[in-house]
Amino acid sequence: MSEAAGGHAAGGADDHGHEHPKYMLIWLYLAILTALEVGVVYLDIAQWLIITSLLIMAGWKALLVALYYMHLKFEPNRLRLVALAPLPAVAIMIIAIMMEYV
Amino acid sequence: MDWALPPNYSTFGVVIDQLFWIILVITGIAFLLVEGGILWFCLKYRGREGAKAHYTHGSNRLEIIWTVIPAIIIAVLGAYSALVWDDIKGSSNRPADALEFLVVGKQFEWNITYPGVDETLGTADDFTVRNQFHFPVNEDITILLESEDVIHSFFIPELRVKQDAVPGMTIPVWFDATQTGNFEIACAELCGLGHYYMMASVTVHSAADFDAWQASQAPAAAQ
Amino acid sequence: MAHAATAGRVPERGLDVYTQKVGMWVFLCSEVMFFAGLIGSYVVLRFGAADTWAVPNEVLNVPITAFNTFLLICSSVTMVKAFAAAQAGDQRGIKVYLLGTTLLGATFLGVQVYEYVELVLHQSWQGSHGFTPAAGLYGATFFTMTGFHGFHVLLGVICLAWATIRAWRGHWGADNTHGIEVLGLYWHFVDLVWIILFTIVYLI
Amino acid sequence: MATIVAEATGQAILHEEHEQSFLRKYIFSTDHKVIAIQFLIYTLFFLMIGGLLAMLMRYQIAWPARGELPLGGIFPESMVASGYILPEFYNALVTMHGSVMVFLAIMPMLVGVWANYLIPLQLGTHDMAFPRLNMLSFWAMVPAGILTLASFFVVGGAAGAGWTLYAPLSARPDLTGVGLGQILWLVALVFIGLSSILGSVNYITTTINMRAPGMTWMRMPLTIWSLFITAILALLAMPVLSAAGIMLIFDQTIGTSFFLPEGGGQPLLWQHLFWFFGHPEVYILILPAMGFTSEILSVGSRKPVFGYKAMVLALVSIAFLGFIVWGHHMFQSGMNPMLGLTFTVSTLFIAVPSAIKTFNWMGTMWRGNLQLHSAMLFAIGFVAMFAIGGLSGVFMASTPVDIYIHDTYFIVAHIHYVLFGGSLFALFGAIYFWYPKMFGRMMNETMGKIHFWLTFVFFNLVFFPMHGVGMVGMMRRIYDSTGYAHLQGIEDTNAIITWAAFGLFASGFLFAFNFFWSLKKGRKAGANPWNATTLEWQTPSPPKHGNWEEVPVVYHGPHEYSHPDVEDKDWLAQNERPDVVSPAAGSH
Repeated sequence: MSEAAGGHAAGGADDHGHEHPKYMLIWLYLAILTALEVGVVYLDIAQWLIITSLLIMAGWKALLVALYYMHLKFEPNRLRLVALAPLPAVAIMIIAIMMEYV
Repeated sequence: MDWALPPNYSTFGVVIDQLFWIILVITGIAFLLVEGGILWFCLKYRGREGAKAHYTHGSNRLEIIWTVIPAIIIAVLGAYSALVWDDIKGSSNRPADALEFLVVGKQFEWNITYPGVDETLGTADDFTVRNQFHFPVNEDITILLESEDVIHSFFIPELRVKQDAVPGMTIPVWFDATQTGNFEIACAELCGLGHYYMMASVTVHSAADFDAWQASQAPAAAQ
Repeated sequence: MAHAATAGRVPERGLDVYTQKVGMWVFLCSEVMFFAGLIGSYVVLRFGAADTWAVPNEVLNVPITAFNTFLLICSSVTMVKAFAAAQAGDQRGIKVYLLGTTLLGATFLGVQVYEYVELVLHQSWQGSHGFTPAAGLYGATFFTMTGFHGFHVLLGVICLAWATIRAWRGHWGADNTHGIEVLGLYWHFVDLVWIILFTIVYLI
Repeated sequence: MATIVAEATGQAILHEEHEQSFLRKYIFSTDHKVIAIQFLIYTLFFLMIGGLLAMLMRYQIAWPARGELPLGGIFPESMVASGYILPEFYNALVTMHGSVMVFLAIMPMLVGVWANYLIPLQLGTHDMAFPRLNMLSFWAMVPAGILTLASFFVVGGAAGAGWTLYAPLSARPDLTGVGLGQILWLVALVFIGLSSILGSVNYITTTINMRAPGMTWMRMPLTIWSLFITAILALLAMPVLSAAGIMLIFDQTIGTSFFLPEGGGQPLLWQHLFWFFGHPEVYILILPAMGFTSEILSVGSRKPVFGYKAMVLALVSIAFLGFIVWGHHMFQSGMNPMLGLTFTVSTLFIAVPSAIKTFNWMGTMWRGNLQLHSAMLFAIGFVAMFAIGGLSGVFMASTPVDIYIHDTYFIVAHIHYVLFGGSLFALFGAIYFWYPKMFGRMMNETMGKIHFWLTFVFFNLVFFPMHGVGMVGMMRRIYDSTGYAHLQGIEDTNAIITWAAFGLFASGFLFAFNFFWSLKKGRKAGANPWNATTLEWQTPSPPKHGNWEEVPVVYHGPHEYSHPDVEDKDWLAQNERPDVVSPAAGSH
């Protein structure tokens, strides 16, 4: 209980009692996705297909970084909630402004 | 000063004013309820030596009552407002055969381009007059609102018309005046040093008078 | 009723996550909104001028930026490695990986400066010489977004350099990993933003 | 006073009683209480500056052709020429009155002062999560203030494009005559954003992670709830303003054209970004005031807050709705009318949580034992005035009516009923209420009551007639209304408003006098002069560095007044152990 006041008790060590995520594997994943992204641009396919695949790959990479490097995969839901809090606001802002073009 | 909206001269103004008074009645009742309640409580429950307040953490029934009742009123008001709004501004309700004018705001004047006798903009007989807006009564009028420099706002109080003029955009505004008369266009959006004198005269003519006025202007403008 | 009867309850313990980490995540929320403002404006402006928008790889140097992206990804992995080393109490690992991250970040900045200089001095834009922030919406959005990202990298590199110096003084260890983890969160966030910027600015 | 048994807390706070230098103790202090007092002095100063700007503006509105500005000679020729306020200075007054009041007075006073002061004390912790960031959040405000004041004296004068900074007017010096002044204000805005974000990170983290043992979410005082929600709003909204402000600076300085149509930019984008920030900002400016009011009403009525959970839910839903209603500032801006439809509905629904809060405040007073001291009077005044401001908002939310009243004095009346009658009334209440905790002495009650009645009467004389002026159709921000046919006959009303405004400004000095006089001469307060239950009152006034000898343990909800099982007094402190104080309460 006193930990709540001190704020120092919930140590990093026991937060990460799990096995280490395969950091190098994620790195490889990210590098390959980046190469693919650059490659897709030079493909001779429909523009919308290029854009969609690029956005998917970018989202995928961002998710990998957030989940593994930023450890969100191993954090309690309470902290994930903090991390996700701004996303609805972002979505609302962009969607509403884009409605000017509808 | 009269505590009143200026006299209304347009078709849209009727519903707008009506809505204004409806809201005034609703909010007036709420106002009396709240302010009266506060005053009454202040007098009735004034602290007295040795008195003890009533211990309560609230009442769920009351919470529900004063959530649901405002919500219903608001929903009805919102739905009605939305309908009226769509009627006035919705692009699908833009009158098809309206007489069109081009109004361009710039620091600090309104330039009105008239369609001329052929009643279409963009033809040779168009002419532009500075700070004078003439149009016929009882006819659908559409103005295409533009701005050359900064944001202005096209405001004719008696016609209940207000629309920002945004540089880079052409915004259609339509209305229908119900009586002839002389009014003013005011700029309602801060647009610089001369914002306060950015005004133009508005003259609503009978159809015949408007044709006569336009005919008198056209030759002058053609030269 | 919030009252004496509940007195025996075990008190709440916050998030069960140490305060600095919570603070960093909260701060990152505001960073998300900052970049959302920039990226959102970019998307809107680009939609408004879709027909005049330049094709990125005709103006920008995509290969060198792809290399730069790769550097940033590498710096992210060295950053987590530094954290893992700290958890394991591996002093040499902490030093090597923190120094590596710092250097990779600094190299990224160097490449970005080179890119800017090339663009401003040598790239042609709509017939005139030099691609600057004043070069239409394209130049304005490009320099604003990548510039603010670069500014964040710069702040990160400064903090990393400080953390590296501390590593040489033996500051970090199995009992002192919080600073590295929190700095890492920031650094990965900067990486994450770049992943998005690289895609929407250079590729699409 | 129940002191807490050591084993219950397990941790005593280290007391750093060693001597600190004057500089560390009062200037570059990391103690949240000192920072709060620094903010208080800073914001009271800017409140006065903002008021002064308003007085000059009111003089011009009432007597546009008269000239003869009293003491007009002390202004440079570029502002006041032979007794006449010049249009460029008038625009600067309009702009900077709004900007200073919103960003340098009300917002930092609500958040900088009270979040700093109350969050650690009411949550039972020794300081903020990040004391040094906290100090930085104050010192980031200092350059903002200096730049703002300096901008009046540069070539072209202070910013003149309105506090909403609508582009392209704000982006093109050739169209306003204001060059450097506009840039200085935008840079100040970026500093304010930085301060606000650093502050918010602190407030949120502290509230989430550093509550005293037993301080569950549903035992937090409503002040904390409101400040917490406010911090979330600021955290998510301020960065958007910073981003937009920086783009606007670039438009002015390095030739970009984000908001300039000549270069392909979009003026409406500025409005969307500004109001995406601006509407949450409106709630940043009112939610803490609601929290203070709930707190003071509960203490002053000697009753628990009526409908605590409903109050919390209402706060949360206002905050959520706050992010989806910004378009109602733009109904007449030329945005897609379909967006207008959605924003109408979401906007009107904000009336629901506002109504819930108002009725619950009345419920709190109902069958209470009202102690009508100055703080309580201001809190009651808040409810009364906020109700008017809330109700007049319904007119604007209804889009068709908004066509007519948009950009008229009706809006000016509305915003002042919310920001002055609302926020500032609650702030005065909060100062009267927590002053004894801050400085260990009470403010003078007689002066306080006179201050309340003067403020109340003059406030209503100033802003209620503005509804009428707005109905007649007087546009905002006009230098001279006498040239318009439809505005004939409002001169007398405008003069009355201006005289009342002078009275309102003058009554502020009574408050200032009381504030400083009571520092030395006020009655000694003791730890808990109001017999209040929340934690800050359970430690000496003013609290020492570190706040507590031992961290308190919380056993009760925040507003336990007049509990039937407590015999000898009408309050039950949050940290009173039930077995020590009242055995009967335990079995309840």
